[in-house]
Amino acid sequence: MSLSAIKQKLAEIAVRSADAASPVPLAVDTAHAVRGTDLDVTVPPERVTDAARVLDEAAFMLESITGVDFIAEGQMEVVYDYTFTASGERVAIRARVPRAKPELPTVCGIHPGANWHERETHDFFGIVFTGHPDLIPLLLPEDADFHPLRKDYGA
Amino acid sequence: MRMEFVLEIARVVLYVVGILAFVGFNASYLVLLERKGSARFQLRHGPTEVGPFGLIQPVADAVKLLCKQILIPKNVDVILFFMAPILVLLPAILCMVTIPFGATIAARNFNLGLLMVFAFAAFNVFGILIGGWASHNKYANLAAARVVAQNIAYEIPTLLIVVAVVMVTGTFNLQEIVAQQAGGFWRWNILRLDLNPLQPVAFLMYFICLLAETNRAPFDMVEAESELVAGAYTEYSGMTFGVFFMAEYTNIVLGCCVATVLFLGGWQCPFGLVPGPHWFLLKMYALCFTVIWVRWSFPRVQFYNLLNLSWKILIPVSLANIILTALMLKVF
Amino acid sequence: MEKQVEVPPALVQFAQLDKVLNLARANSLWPMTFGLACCAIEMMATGASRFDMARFGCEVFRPSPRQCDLMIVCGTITRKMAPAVITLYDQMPEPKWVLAMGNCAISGGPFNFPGQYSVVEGADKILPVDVYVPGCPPRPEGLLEGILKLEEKLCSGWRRWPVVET
Amino acid sequence: MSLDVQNLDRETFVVNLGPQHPATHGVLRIKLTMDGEYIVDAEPVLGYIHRMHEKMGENRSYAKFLPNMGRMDYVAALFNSHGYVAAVERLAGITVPERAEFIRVITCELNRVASHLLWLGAYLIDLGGFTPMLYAFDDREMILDLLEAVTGARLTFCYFRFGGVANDVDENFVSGTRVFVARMRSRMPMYEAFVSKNIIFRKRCEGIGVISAETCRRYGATGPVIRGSGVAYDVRKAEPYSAYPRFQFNVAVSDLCDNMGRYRVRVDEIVESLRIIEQAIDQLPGGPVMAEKVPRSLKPPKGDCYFNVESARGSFGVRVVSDATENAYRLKLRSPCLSNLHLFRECSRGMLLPDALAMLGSLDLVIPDIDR
Repeated sequence: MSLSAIKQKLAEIAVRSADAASPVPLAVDTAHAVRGTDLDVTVPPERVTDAARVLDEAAFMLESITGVDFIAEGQMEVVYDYTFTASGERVAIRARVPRAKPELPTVCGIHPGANWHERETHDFFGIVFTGHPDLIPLLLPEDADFHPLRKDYGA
Repeated sequence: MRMEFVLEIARVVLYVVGILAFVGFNASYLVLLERKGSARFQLRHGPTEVGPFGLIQPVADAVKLLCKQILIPKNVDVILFFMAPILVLLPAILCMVTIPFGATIAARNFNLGLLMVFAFAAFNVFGILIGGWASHNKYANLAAARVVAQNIAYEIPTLLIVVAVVMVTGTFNLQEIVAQQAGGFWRWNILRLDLNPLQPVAFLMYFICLLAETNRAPFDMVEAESELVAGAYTEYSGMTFGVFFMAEYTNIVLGCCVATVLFLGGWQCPFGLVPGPHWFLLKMYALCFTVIWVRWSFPRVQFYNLLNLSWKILIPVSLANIILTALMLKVF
Repeated sequence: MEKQVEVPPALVQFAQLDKVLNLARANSLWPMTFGLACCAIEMMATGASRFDMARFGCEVFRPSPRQCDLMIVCGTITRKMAPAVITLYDQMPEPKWVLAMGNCAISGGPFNFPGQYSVVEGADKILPVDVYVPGCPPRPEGLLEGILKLEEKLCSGWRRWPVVET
Repeated sequence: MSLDVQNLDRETFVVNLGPQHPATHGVLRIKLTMDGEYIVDAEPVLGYIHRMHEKMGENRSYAKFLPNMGRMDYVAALFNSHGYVAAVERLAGITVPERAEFIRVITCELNRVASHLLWLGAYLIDLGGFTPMLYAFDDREMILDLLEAVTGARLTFCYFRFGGVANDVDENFVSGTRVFVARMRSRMPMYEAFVSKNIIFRKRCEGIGVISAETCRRYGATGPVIRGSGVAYDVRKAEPYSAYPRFQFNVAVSDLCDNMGRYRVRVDEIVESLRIIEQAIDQLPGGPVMAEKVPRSLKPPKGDCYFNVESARGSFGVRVVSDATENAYRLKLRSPCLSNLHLFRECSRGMLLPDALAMLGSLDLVIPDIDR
């Protein structure tokens, strides 16, 4: 599957811009040399599994999952980094969840490798991946009840 | 009568002390040889600072081990736990009784000497099994189970090879076996191709079995450092571990002694000149060095390949060796 | 923390024997095969050909704590790891020594900052440390010097090699 | 030799392998459920050396975080530095002088050789052979001498700066590197004879620890693990960075998929690295080694970017999120070892303990890199 075909599929899933006049999907072609990714798509949190399925079918590899805590906006962002091993194209999938209730579905069922990345993101940010088979601390002690990379940790 | 009795007592005491000293010396200085030797194989120097050339190193180690606390972990079967090291070391020392170091130097010259050596040597495995079991440690249990399977597998080819040799020599008496090999190195059993053309192969197989029976690398399933931590010895501390250490080296020495007697002409000189104990020790230590050499050259074999080697190669070949020997004896 | 074990004082003081014993112990320090982090690589390098710890008789790395005399804490102790480190120390038979190798084992090193949530700030918070070897990581020469220092400590002042003048 | 773990009706027992175990190279703990010596389930438990690198990336300035990168994957420290420095440079739009890029490539490739040599030694220890490690370390010391002369450290290098490298290399380094390349080439046949042709080594590697290319993709395994499974994925070729496009080199691939495949990849990679080093030394241009006008306190513009490099263990990725202050807003370090270890649980099912540990060793794990 070519990158443009993937882009088309992801654009269907992506979040539409708030601009009512011309609702364009937020799928951005980014220059690899500038941003490190070829495609940067923001999707609604409940649809990350759809995006993951598209990329899995295109034989992309999930490299990492990470969170970013945008405390000023009251949101957390989950970033999925994909790469294509045959030609080195990169796709980043983003999903924004509210800080008050950071929940989104797991992609473990599609990429078994997402298991630890999601556990790690849960460790650091407290983002809950619903449907995850075993969401216990990975890097923090077994009884950890804090999320150190939240911007309000320790404050 | 009285005089003979006193002499006999003196002889016994002399030999007991002698054998114990020999065992102790070997256990400590073979360790040093191993450490120095391995260092030389590995572009290092090995112990040099403790005494001249590190010669006092074994003394320091022995004294340290003797004064180390002996921990008895929880849930350990104490009696078996302490019996195990003794059970490993004692049979090896007992076997030394019948080894002929020279024409007149042998504590006891049994007619069934060879049989006795192998009967006692088989005890080795009990000690390790008991130790591994009593330790109440999963690694130790696994190692003990491995060792039993390994030793049973290698006991068979060892004995089959020895039987072939005994068919040639016609005696179990170690002293007589050595005496038969007098005259020069072409008279040694390893080169008696007229009696059995497979003799060098038999020696090689005996050597492999020796490595396996003494649990030396590449067959060191009992310790298997990178798999089972310290294997059956995991829970042993201080001198209990030291005794296992001693037993390992005593068993090596014993195995090399038997190999020397059976195949390399014991105390006979290779050229028929001045036979004596120096030749015996020379050959024996050369074999010991080879054992050490092998250890530092090879990785560890997998457990199932170890058993495959025994059941699928060594046992059939040693059986063929027996048959061939029998045929040769019958035909010629 | 482990329980403090009361060691009863000896009935008879064998002062000379004690000296001999300590000399033997100092010359046969068997460390544990126990790597925590970066410093473990330098510990391996110390055992390797160029630096060769074996010269001092302390190359016998035993994997089981039961057979060790010396615990080289080479790396950062995290709060998750601390109970395991204490267990390992308790499993070693007396007499035993601890050598803190590297800044992490001394104070938490670079990972000791306000608000940190994971690192034990120094091995001496949980273990009785005998010798500290600073560095991040210490060079193999540093570890060797640490071992010589430990020997010096054991033999009440006797030292194998003079301190190098700088 | 394997066991059908799906239809197991026998009693099993649990063994805790680690956190202190000779085969786990540090403080990895594996909860093994075993049936005799067969592994029914192997669950790695991580976090025993979690050192808060990502937290530290957020609460100190970009430059002050640089030393941390040497302490993450300390066996191949320069790659992590490279990934981080290049990510920040990409975000801040800093162009690195040509000479600095060349020096980065040379030092990185030297570090790769050192890392693979260390792996070779450690792997043979896993298999029970002690001596090759000493030979590997002997060669590794030569690399460390070279790198020490330019970076000032033996292990946890902190050499790269935003916009270049800390100090220039001199004639001694160039000639020393040439000598080393020649020597290492002459040593390779020895390793082949000593290790690759050893029958016991081959028995322990061939057909043991098979990992399919699809498993690698599903778990995100990269580096020699995926290349040992027949996929020629190398970041240096897939997303060329630094000065790598200038050099002729092959991606070492093996389609054996087993321990031997991964071993072959690493050994071939040493040879390829030597080739790159040689070319880079020959073509080393003059000029400065630091970009001009790199501000002392770097404040990249708001935004985020991703950069990944081919570390000795696989694709090491850095995602920097900046809010235009002195500190990064978020710093994600994508460690190759985490994904490489992740497939261990699935692949080790039904294997024998020694074989599973042989496979674990062949993944080349550095635990602080996993736990970060």
